Amino acid sequence: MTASPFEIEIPRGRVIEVQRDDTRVRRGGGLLRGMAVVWKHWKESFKLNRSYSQIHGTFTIEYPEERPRIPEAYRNMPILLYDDETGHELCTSCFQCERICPPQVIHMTQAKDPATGKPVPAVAEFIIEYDACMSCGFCAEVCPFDAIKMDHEFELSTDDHTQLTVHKEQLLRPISYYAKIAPTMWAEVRESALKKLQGNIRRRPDVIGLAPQLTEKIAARRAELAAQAAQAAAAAPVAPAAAPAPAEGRKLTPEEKAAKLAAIRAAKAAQAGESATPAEAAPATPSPTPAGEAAPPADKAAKLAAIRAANAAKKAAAGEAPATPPAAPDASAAETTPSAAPPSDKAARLAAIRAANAAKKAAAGEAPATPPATPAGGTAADAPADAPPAAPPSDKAARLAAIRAANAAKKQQSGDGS
Amino acid sequence: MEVVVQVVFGLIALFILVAAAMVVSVRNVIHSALWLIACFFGVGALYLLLQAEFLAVVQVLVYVGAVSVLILFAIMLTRQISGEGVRQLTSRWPVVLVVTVLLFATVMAPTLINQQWNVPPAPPLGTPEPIAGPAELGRGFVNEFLIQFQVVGVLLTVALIGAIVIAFEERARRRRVLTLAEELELKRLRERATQTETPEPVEAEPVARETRPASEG
Amino acid sequence: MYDMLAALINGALGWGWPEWALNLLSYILIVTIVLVVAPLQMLFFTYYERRVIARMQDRVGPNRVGPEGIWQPIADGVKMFTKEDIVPQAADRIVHFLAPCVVVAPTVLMFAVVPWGPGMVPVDLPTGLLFFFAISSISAVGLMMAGWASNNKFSLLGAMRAVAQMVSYEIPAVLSLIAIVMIVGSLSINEIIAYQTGLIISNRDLPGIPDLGLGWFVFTPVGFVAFIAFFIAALAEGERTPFDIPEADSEIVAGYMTEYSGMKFGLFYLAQYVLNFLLCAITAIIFFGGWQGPGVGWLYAQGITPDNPNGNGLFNVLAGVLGVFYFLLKTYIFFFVMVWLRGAFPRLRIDQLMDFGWKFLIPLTLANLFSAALWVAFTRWGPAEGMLITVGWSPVLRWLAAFVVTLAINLGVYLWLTRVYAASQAERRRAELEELSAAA
Amino acid sequence: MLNAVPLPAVLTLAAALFCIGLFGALSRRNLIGVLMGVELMLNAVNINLVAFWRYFEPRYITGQTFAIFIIAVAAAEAAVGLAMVIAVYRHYVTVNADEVDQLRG
Repeated sequence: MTASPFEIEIPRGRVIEVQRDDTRVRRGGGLLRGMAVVWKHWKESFKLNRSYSQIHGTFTIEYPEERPRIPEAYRNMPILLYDDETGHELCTSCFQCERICPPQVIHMTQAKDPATGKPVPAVAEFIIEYDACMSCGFCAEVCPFDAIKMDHEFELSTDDHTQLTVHKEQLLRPISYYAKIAPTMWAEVRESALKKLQGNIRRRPDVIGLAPQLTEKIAARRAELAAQAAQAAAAAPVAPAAAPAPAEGRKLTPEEKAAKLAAIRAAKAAQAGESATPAEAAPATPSPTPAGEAAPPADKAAKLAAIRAANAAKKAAAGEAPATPPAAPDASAAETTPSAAPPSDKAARLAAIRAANAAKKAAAGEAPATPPATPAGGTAADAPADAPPAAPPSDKAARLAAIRAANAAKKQQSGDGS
Repeated sequence: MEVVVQVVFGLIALFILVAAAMVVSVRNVIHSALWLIACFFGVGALYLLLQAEFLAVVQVLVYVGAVSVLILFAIMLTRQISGEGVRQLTSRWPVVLVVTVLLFATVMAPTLINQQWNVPPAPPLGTPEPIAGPAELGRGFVNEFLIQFQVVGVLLTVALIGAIVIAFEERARRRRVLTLAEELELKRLRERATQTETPEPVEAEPVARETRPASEG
Repeated sequence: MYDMLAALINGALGWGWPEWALNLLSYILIVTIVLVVAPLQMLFFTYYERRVIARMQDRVGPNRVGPEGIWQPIADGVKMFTKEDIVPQAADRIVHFLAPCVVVAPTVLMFAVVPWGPGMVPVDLPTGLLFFFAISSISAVGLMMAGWASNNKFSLLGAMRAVAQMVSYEIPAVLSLIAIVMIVGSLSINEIIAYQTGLIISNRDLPGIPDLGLGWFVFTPVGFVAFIAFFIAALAEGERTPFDIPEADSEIVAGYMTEYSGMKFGLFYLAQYVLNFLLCAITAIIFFGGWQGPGVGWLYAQGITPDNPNGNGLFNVLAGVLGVFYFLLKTYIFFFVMVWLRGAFPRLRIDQLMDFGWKFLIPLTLANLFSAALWVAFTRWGPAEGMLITVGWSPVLRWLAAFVVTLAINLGVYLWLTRVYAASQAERRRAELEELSAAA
Repeated sequence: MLNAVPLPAVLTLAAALFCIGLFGALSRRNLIGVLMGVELMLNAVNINLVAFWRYFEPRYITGQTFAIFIIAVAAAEAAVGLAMVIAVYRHYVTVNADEVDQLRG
């Protein structure tokens, strides 16, 4: 007998034979011993075992009904975070995650300021291919802004393969969600993450870097507010008009652009107008800038308004020239309100709408519409005294007003031209 | 009732003969072996028809369960399975055919010239007939046919040992299974040998000493 | 079945059918019952095995489809039916198609001789036991066909392993059964069951023992050794786990079933589970009295039997129900043991399997055969057969002598064989290591 | 059976089977094919034995006994024959009978 442990080298590798210490002939006793072990497991398996330190007992978790408590550090697929309060995404598109991703399933494009064309610390589009993601969590670890985190959600099965290519809208989760699934892990990074976010927000112009999801929430909050402010008769017609608009405002990037475009166009029109118009357009242009900081989703409404205004203007252009005189006071009204009280832009918007309506009417040829417009603006201005908490939505009004003003100016110009 | 028996016998006979003909004529050796199994089954059915129940069961047990499996194993171990493109019959098979047909004719001659077999008359249908079953067989093996039984036992033992000895290979001399590349090389060598008619000395490879082609057809 | 039909149709209903019609009807009924029962057993066994093995592995097992998952096999069956049937391009289509049929047909045929209860046997062949094993050996051909026709090396390997294993283990299985056949003196399965009346000791060996249907062979030394050997061989023939080398999924995908899908695969599965059921059933029948159990014999004696044509038919039904209950209980317990072994032991290597079969089981069963001969000599032979020692002994003494002698022989052979076998295994391992070191 | 099928019919079947087996044994090149032919011939002989037993003396066991002996011998023959085929294949790398023609290995 060779000495134990036996060890030799053969071409394929090393062979080590381990001599087990007990080489007695058991005559079937060994088999019975093995069977006894299994018997014990069978017998004990009718008890439930939840301690994990016991080897006997059934520890099956009947999955759809019962769910295990998922440990905090569990990681499944990466998600993006945004701030609940401001609606800003934490991601600054630093490309760290894209670079480190081993299966290279993260893709992103950096947002650019449309006015200047310069990159902004925000992400325009962010795609993760979940089907190829290997859940390594490197992206979450490397992210300097704590914008990308690993989710606990694991029921991702779908019969549509393309659904596993996930875009930013589906990736975004509020910070509160992550704080719920991983409280201690979030508490560790919370301070620095929020601080960095504040820094980034300052560098983001307009609506760039806002979580599209928030639009719904904002709509809801606005509806609430509208209900509260129901006694203000003027506010009533606005809320329903604004509410449906954001509902479809989810995929917004192009629309945002459209809104912005409208604004820019308005500004240009104003510039190209008469000497009187720059005065009106001047307050209109700055208004989007503060709005961008405060609240995002209103831009759809803005766009709508812009389009409506444009239409009105067109009509007006096709119509009679007399429309111009009444438009002037409207514009001045719109001009005065934002400058007087920026937070109460709701009122401004109201006024703007009235003004637009008036303009339309005027375009239709009815001059007397103007007198009631000014009082309306006056009432609206003092009505939303409680509006400031609803600051985010109100910039929309400001923008609207601006656009209307611009349109009015354009109209005027064209009217003069003709 | 008689018609039923006749039809059954006819079917069994046809089945046996067709299966046997396929055994000797099919190219693929495996198919041939499978037909052989079918033939064994047919013979077993014939035994049942002849009321030799025990023998029918033994036929299935030994032939179908053991001999045919042995044959299948041997075919697979010798790796000459498909038989495509390989001549399965010897060149003189027409002669053999003539000989066998002549033999059949010779055997059939007495029947054709109406030979009387003096078969004892069968008892009328329905009457129980004493037929030797397994119990009688067992008794016969330990009384009347004891010596023969022992001899068959010894024969089986000797055959068992002999088969092992013949097919036995010492561990050290066990032939390595050729890889595909080696087999191709071997085939190439053989082809070259037949072309030049002067077998070149093939080095080292013991199995390559065979210089004739594996197949001619 | 014929008797029952005759009693029902010509007796109770008075329709006066001719004999051939009754015969035909009874055969058709029997075949229908067998063909329905076989797949049902398979369905139940798949569920049973999965639940039991799950418990042994501290799991729950299938419990979603229906109450406690009892419809799981039905769901699996529906899945099998609706799957695509794929035949490999290079396969031999006809043989590939025939193979599952050749595997399934014998397993269903084997039901023909299995008695379910008193008087409840489809066909009582005088060579029933031999028939059982002859038929079971056919499926080896089917496996070979499947393996070869698939034109896949894993299939062929699996088939060769399966057939080698089945042929090798048929020998110890049959040898261990022959010991019982020698004691009973008949190949008829009904006879073998009828022998196992009594209480621990068979009525036939020791007249006067109260009949509780417990005179099982397993209580004798001969029967016990035969039982162990047969059960191990049955594990190998049914390809149960310690011997599931032919379909060792970690080595050769699924063995001969690799290239089968859909219902053809389902047929292989069916054949395997039906075979397992039959092997458990035959173990229960030969060594544990089949439907014999306390009460069945007495109940049956009150019913309508050939000996007692004036009995009460109700007792026939009662005896049948109780007999089937005992029979199925024993069968399911054996299947539980099979699953238990699967849960307990890893797969053997093919050389270990062959060594164990040829070098241990066959010598053991041969020695057991010798013991069986001694048993017959002590309990039944007299001076006419040349057995002069036992002349004048009482039956109890003869039975005791037989018991002691066979026990001593079997025990001695067992102890000796284990030592020899262990030594040979050690020697073999040593030789292999030496060869390895020589190669290095 | 006895009345329905005359003995010559069974004997004719056996003779035909024997001749087919003989043809196979003599004309096949493959050694295993030859063995299969021999098996066919042995089966034919068995049919003959059983037929004569059944028609002439069903109450005695001679015919069946001989049939069983033949089955045993056939099994032995198959075992040894196939062992030889394997040995031949190992040596000559062929199982065709007409290629195995060298006395020196």
